[in-house]
Amino acid sequence: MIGKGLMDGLVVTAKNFVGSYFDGNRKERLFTYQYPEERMPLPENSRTFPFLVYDGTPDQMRCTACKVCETECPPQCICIVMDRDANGKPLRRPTVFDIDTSVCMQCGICVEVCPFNAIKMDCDFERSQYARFDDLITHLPTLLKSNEYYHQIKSAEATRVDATRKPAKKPAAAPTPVKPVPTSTDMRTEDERQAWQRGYQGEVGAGEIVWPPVVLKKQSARTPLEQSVSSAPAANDVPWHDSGIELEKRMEMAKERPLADKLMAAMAQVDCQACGYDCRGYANALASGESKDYSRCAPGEEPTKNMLEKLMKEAGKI
Amino acid sequence: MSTIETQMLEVSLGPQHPSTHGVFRMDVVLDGEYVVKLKPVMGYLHRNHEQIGEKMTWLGSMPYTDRLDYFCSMTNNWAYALSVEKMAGIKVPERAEYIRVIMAELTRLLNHACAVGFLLSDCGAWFTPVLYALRERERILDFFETVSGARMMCNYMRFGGVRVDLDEQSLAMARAIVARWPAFLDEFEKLMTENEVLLARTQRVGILPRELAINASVSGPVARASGVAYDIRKVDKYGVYDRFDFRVPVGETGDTFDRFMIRILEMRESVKILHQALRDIPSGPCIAPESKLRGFKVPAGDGYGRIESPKGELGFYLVSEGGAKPYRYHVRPPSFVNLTILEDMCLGHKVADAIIILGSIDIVLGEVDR
Amino acid sequence: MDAIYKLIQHYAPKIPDLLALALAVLLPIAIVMGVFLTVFALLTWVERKALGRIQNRRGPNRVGPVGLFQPVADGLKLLTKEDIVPAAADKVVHFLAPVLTVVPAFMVLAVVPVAKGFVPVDLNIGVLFALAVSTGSVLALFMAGWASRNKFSLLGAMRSVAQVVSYEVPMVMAAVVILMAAGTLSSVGIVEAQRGLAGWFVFKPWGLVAFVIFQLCAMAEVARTPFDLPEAESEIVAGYHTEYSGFKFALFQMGEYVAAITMGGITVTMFLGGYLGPGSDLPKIGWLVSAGWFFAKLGIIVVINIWARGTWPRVRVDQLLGFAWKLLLPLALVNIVAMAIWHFASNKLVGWGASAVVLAVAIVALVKINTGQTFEKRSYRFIS
Amino acid sequence: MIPTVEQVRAMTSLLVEREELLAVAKFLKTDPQLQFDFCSCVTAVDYLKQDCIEVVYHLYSVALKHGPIALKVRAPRALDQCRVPSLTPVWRGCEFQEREAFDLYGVKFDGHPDLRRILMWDEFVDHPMRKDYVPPSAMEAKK
Repeated sequence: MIGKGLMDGLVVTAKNFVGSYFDGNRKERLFTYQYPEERMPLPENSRTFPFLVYDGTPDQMRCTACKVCETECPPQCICIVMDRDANGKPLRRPTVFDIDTSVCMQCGICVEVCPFNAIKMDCDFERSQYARFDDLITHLPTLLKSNEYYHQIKSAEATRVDATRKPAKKPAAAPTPVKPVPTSTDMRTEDERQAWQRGYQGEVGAGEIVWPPVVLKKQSARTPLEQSVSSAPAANDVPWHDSGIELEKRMEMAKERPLADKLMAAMAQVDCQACGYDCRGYANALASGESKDYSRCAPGEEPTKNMLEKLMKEAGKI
Repeated sequence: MSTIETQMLEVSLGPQHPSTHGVFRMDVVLDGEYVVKLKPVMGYLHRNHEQIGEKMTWLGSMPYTDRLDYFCSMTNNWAYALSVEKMAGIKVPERAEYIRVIMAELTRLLNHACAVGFLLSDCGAWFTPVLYALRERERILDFFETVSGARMMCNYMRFGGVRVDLDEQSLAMARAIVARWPAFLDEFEKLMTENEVLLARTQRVGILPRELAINASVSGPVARASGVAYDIRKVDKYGVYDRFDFRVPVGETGDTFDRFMIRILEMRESVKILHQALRDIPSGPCIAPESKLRGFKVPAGDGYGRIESPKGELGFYLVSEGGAKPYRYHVRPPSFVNLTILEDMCLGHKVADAIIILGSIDIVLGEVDR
Repeated sequence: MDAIYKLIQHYAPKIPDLLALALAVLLPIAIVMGVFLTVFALLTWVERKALGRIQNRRGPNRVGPVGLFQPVADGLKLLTKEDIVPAAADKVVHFLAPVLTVVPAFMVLAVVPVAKGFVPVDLNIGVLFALAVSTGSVLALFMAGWASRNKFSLLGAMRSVAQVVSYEVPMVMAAVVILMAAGTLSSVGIVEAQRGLAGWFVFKPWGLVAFVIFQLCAMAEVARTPFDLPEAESEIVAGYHTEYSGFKFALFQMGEYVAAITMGGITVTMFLGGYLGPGSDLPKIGWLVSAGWFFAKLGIIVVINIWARGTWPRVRVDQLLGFAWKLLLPLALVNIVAMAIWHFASNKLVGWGASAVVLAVAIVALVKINTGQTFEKRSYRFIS
Repeated sequence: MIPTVEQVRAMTSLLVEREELLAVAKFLKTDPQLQFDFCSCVTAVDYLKQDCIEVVYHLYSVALKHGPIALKVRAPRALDQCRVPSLTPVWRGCEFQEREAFDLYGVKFDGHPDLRRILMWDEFVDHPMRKDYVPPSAMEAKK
């Protein structure tokens, strides 16, 4: 019968029309949320942008600036610079931790790889800003959120994390007064800044796209070499345990030592525990053959890895 | 009798056009309303996905695969994970396989619902079918968000399993979705499948013969509508698909209407698979113990893994040098290959038909252009 | 008009004659324009709201109570928008086209009897005037499509010309039946001819067929779904008004909607008994009740339009034209014959039966001839 | 013509000479025991160290439901010598994928009916997937 299909369709739409006003499961039909007034309940797993967790005061952040997230971040939107004291000794915490919100794709890989449960995904999606470049980079002060906040947004997960965590570490031995945290924007030299902005304009204009998308230079933030060399000698018999010293110098220092010490000298000396040990422990593990994976020193990056590979090969461990 | 001098009209449909499903362009030459030539032009969304993949670690490409076919991030994840697992020889725990099947079939449901919805919208049905489809899709997206944390860019699978386990609550949620789905399909079918206008518009329009479909590497529902009885779930039996009792619908004519109906029938079969998977899901770990996030390496060599994504055969060709990054990372996107025969299907039809034929292929430009 | 003139003379005899005459002319126009512009604004709101509910959305609900001021907001927004004229466009024609779409739409209102004793101009050729003038808009559409220098516009304009011209024919043929029955071309006369119990023409077999044909043609004429090919957004972007923005675009929309309303008004007048209804003849408030009846009936037509728009896909251009020429036109012709049978039948019952049978046979035969091989039943193989 | 056969993880690869590619392809397609009628995936790999570009065809059989086998052919990297016979006449499905390989790797497929760029725009000069490709911005940095 011609026309039956047309009529059937009309019946369906009429049902939906009436149902949207009177039906018992009206709420299921009108599934939209009237956004600013009504908010969708976000499930606990919901993720938007990363934030950093601290216990107690913002000074006691969990992040140790181990740079694991920085290396693993697929779009390279994280920039970390480790904090140092006046002598250039690393303090196992970041002084710069920038996340470029415009580049971040909210994949959550940083959370998965973080060995300290320091970085977590937020649920806050209202991040619109006025300035296109500067406002979209979130800096350390804004990134830091308390553990209570973490409990508030993801209670089950936070409880789980708290259970697995060791008791909160002590705040840095000398509670230095919180100094104004410099941001990477301050540190960028004018050239770098221009190059960085060119990258963006390149997207708009003709064929000038930089790879990787964001070039936030961190070298400029490092303490000049001379200072660190002249700094106070490090504790007991591992004089190279100071990440301010360059790798070659460190290797020089450990030249006469046994393999474990040599290996340790090749590490980044920040005791970040990203590898699962501190620097000493990882070196011992490698030397004893407990671990064969020499690529786990994240802060040391490529030079450390190459050096470790060389040392291991020389020692016939791999 | 004098003849009127006429001119061909060259129209470029797109890249900004309401129904090219993204930034796709069809350079059409029209004789009146008839299409006499049609050249698909793509690349407006090209971002050199493959080169990005070669610069990423093996894991780093996973969130990028979400962005290929942004409707079906779960199946994209699976295809990539499957290829890497094949090369690295990782065994996936059973529970993870079941979870993957659940996710993939839910993805199929939402993709097909939206595909037929948009196809009808291309026919001019003023968004009603699309919005009904979106209404149901919303529930699946809610489920995805509960499980993976994101609605569309799930980034859910890992080499050797899945990232987050399904708890009882989310399983109940999935069961509720699946229980509702047949009612939605009934409503949808009543709304459209017998509609005379739709029949007149789609039947015998854009016929793709079986031989051409095979020769042109067409896959997925488009190929099956043309009578190619080929479903990778059945042929490769990847995952745990050999444990489920389901059928694969195959069409005869290969016209737009068949492509429309095959998708609806496939949804019904997916519901069957989901019922079984949600019933039989075993307990156990959801990720292989040997799988690791950092420092993941794949033995040197090359490998090709493919799955039946909702749009067709989604394959990943990977070449490894044994390092932390793939040496070559190639995606075989189904909608890109399915576009090969667009011109063959459209010639001799009208512009309006060209639009719905394109709609019936069901392309996503994130995948076509990469 | 005369009544107003007399009223003015009665209550304000000091007003000069010429002014009184001018007032008598302008006042009904102002009323009609005012009322129908409000109806137009309301209609856009109703349409968006109803479509929204059909599609499980909420529709406009932000501006004013339940989004009632949405049309105002839209209007303001369109007014303040930049008016973009393509560089290659024919400027004069491009400017004239939107104006010309609105004019005929409003002109038709002149002969629509809105309430008892209220018709702006009671022409004795009212229906003819309405049908003739409403076709004028096609010229504007073609001007718009041609002047824009855009291929989508051109395609849309071509489609709309083909469509309007084709559907004009069965539409007039369907109207002929009503004219035969009423024996007059005056719109008021047609309404008055439908007095009595079940006197509306739609309740007669030939009237029902004519009503369906007329309604379909009216939908095609004003390009409503499923005949909205001239502006099929999924195919040719926006058809003839692709290159229009701002106020000109608003004028197109207005012309379209007002045309839809007036077409509905004519349908109501010709088939649904116009302003007639219980209480429309009451002495004092009769005009109010009758206006209420008119708008209620108009509402039904509008709702049918919206409902169809929310449900059906659109047809293809060849199917559209085929439908008009191969199905509607022959049916309309047969309908005239049926009307003649009815007219000359010895008694009412015989007339009813005979004309109904003739029409039923014609419909079945025409549908059979036209559908032929289409609408196959498909079966699918399953492999497991 | 004996192609190099290599078995890596259950996937058979055939490395053939360029001159023999077409004949091998036709044989694979028509041989009743093989019937590789479905050319699933076509791509190229740039082996910078070996100085060659390898074009890989993955073949399946829809009729017999087996596969895949990879058909590989190598061409020198130099742009003017980087030519491979097109398999589009054999499998229509290669059309767009060969165009893509041409676009991104600069492999010229002899006998391809319509060898134009497909993803990059027509005026683009380089082949961006080659391993030695330098993106414009990096070029600027070098200066």
